[in-house]
Amino acid sequence: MGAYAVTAGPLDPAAVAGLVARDGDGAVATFVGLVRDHNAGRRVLWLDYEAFEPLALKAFERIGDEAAAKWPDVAIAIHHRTGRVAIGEASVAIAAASPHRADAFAACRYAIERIKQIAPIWKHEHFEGGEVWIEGATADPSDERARQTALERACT
Amino acid sequence: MGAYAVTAGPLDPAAVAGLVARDGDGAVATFVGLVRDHNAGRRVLWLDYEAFEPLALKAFERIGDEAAAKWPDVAIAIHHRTGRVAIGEASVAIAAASPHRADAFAACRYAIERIKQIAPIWKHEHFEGGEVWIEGATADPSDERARQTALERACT
Amino acid sequence: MHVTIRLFARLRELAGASDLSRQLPEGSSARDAWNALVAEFPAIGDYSRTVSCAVNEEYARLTTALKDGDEVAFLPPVSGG
Amino acid sequence: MHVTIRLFARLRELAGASDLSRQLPEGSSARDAWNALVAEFPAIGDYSRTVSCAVNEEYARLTTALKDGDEVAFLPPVSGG
Repeated sequence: MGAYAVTAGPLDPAAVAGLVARDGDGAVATFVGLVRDHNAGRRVLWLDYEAFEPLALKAFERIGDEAAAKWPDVAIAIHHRTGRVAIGEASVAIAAASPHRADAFAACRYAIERIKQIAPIWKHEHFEGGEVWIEGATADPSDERARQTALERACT
Repeated sequence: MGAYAVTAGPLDPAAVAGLVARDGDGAVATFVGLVRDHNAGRRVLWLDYEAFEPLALKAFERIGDEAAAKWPDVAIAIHHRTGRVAIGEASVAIAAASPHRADAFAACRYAIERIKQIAPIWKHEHFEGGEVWIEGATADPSDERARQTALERACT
Repeated sequence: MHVTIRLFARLRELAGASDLSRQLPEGSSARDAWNALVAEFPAIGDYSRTVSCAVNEEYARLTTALKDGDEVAFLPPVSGG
Repeated sequence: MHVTIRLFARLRELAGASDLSRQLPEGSSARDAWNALVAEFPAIGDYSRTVSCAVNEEYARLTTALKDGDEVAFLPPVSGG
């Protein structure tokens, strides 16, 4: 798989990290999102992820480009899972490599914040006693205020 | 290997991440330090890492305790390599798991900053034309100003 | 003109379809397509303030004018990660 | 009293030894042990302001009083990670 992927199979965070590191890099920061056994007081059984795949891939690419504009030495990879994901399994894996650790951490955090803002992906939570579609942000890649929030959370 | 390790063999970042995640965790942030092919204008050939192993393990434990005091829901693991490490290989692998991503990122960043401040480990850089011991911080775990710097870099 | 409409997640469930073919007057915008959809499936009306859209697999504004053959996707608030 | 001295990294190379056994006067501090070492190996004197120490595998201040049988480690500035 390439740097950006949406896949129904299990994610391999180590493989995602392996996609980004070059010989000049001293730091790889990764983020793995896991399905938790609880959410908002509910006992979660599993999540079903749905994606608008071609647009999700473009969103990841856009996030990578945004990161490259901000941190020119950083290389990023993003893999997101779809379909049923069990408790403890990875729903998303992000890796950011850079000569220096500050940029790797910042770009990795930025990427997960932006994914939550603009990736056309939805989680359908199945909990003890029911199910609910989780709805977060209205996806708008051109919303500069949202982008600013992501940059702030990336600690820049 | 346990959560804290100093080892002469290759590091396995995925295994380090596997040590920390529990069913209530939604986020695992990892940091892997890689040997770069250049440093301060020199073409690096390899690094030799030397550690005062029993004290290094205690330093990792201390760092884990400091992180647990600051972020009670975070679990941390730290593995550091010793001996000869080639370009592109991992010298250190850190994982921080938490129900929420902000704490996982912060604790992971805090850990690498503290390792650089207080872990009794030294890198002996072999570069094209010579070798040099890299010397960073005077190790002083009780230096509160250094700890403050680490917290600031962790974006807290 | 003829457009394909794609719906995701809870919008898909409320409308009971993930793909729809609809005729729209020439010059319709994505918002016009949305409003026609709300008339057809009133249950999705709650999303009028929060829906995003993509035209031909690119994010677009609701004011975007549609052309014959376009695919317009309506996206409820996202929750990836 | 008798103490074991451990040296690391460049200190080890400058002194040409990683482990040393030395007799020190009763009541000596880690700093006294260091100063005796500097007298013996003048090349390490540059580290007097930046050296850290550990006594019996725990970080300690240079003012720490040593006891017979203690192990004192002298650590140049660290560079792990």
